[in-house]
Amino acid sequence: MIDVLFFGPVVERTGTRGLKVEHRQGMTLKHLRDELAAKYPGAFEIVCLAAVDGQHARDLTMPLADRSEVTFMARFSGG
Amino acid sequence: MIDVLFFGPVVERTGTRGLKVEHRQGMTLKHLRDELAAKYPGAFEIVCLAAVDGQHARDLTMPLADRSEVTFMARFSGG
Amino acid sequence: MKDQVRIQEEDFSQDEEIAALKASCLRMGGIATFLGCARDFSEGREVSRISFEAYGSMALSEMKKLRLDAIEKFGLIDARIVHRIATVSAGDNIVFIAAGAEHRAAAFDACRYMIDELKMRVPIWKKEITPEGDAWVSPHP
Amino acid sequence: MKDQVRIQEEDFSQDEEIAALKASCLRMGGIATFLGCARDFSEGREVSRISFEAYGSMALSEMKKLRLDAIEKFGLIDARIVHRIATVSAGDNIVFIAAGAEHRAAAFDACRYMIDELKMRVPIWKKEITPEGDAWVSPHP
Repeated sequence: MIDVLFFGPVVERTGTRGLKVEHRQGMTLKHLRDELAAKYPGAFEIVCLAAVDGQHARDLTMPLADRSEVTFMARFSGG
Repeated sequence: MIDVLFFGPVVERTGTRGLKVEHRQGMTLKHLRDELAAKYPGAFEIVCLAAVDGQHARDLTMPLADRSEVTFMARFSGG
Repeated sequence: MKDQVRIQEEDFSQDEEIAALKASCLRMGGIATFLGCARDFSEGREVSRISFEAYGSMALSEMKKLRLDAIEKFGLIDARIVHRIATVSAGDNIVFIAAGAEHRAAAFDACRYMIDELKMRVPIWKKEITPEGDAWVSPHP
Repeated sequence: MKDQVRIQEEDFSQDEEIAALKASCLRMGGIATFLGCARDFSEGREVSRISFEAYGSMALSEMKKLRLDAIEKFGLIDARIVHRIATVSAGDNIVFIAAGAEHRAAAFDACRYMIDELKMRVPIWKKEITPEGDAWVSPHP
């Protein structure tokens, strides 16, 4: 299982703070992204950053381990 | 009379916090400076700024009015 | 003493933060700080309150990394970062960053670096609450 | 409320200064500050205390001009400058400068400008009191 989290402006568009996605052999961050973007197209219009296990993930070809915590995020506006 | 004031590192070398100097017709800041530099050569080695009536005075040819307050100062070290 | 890097709901005191920063060393000649506050007006709209949300665990670890990066990059003696996650009103404090160095140039450079990088690296989002409704502030990518 | 520009013997509080700065306007998004402190070490020598002397009337009027210059040059909402004239020990506060603006870039630029200019324009001198004796700090012209 992959634990997907959403925050702030993305939650407003997904209507949920997160979901579980079945882990598949060879699954990359891009696979997960594409699957979720198809499900939440409005939310993914503003997604421009991803993190895996709390680390910035800039390489979408990155393979995902089972039980990863993955976040797709809108541009930050803290500070 | 011109009121001459000294501060900090300059006082240490003049041995006085100030003195009165007779005002003369046509007297400039340079005249006063030269007169005092002859009297306190050690102090004027470190003098690099002057003020007249509390305003920075960069032009030594400036004529001095009677009753001016003139200061010859070492480089500042505040802040 | 409070942690050098914190995310918290409650307000903070500059005096306390500076005292904690200075406690580490008597060789600190210059301390530059940045305080970010809520404004009553943003991009032409009146703003009543601002509400913050964070990906808390990642935000804290990114802020800790950022502090260490700044200390190393600018040779700081110490640094502190505090960000509130709360609903605040105009004039209220949001974020505080302090950089202490032997001399002022490094302190200024590091302080500016930390707030600039915080905005890019740290997963925090703000929602502006206006008389016309709420809106997440989401700068265009 | 205390004056925006002051020369004083006693210490100051950042919290008080910032509260006074913010009181002028709810549109201040960024406040940059600089705090100069006494160091226990300077140019290879241990320093026990630092003693300041000012040409008081000129120092105050130069600091007031400097504040207005910075407000105009950087479009600040408000600014404050406080300098202690006292004998202080390592770690003690010496000078505090705060610049408040709508956005942070102006606040940082103005704060740095004010401390850089203060050092050049304001007639204040410091004497370092060391175990080997006292010495006025007189940077070479």
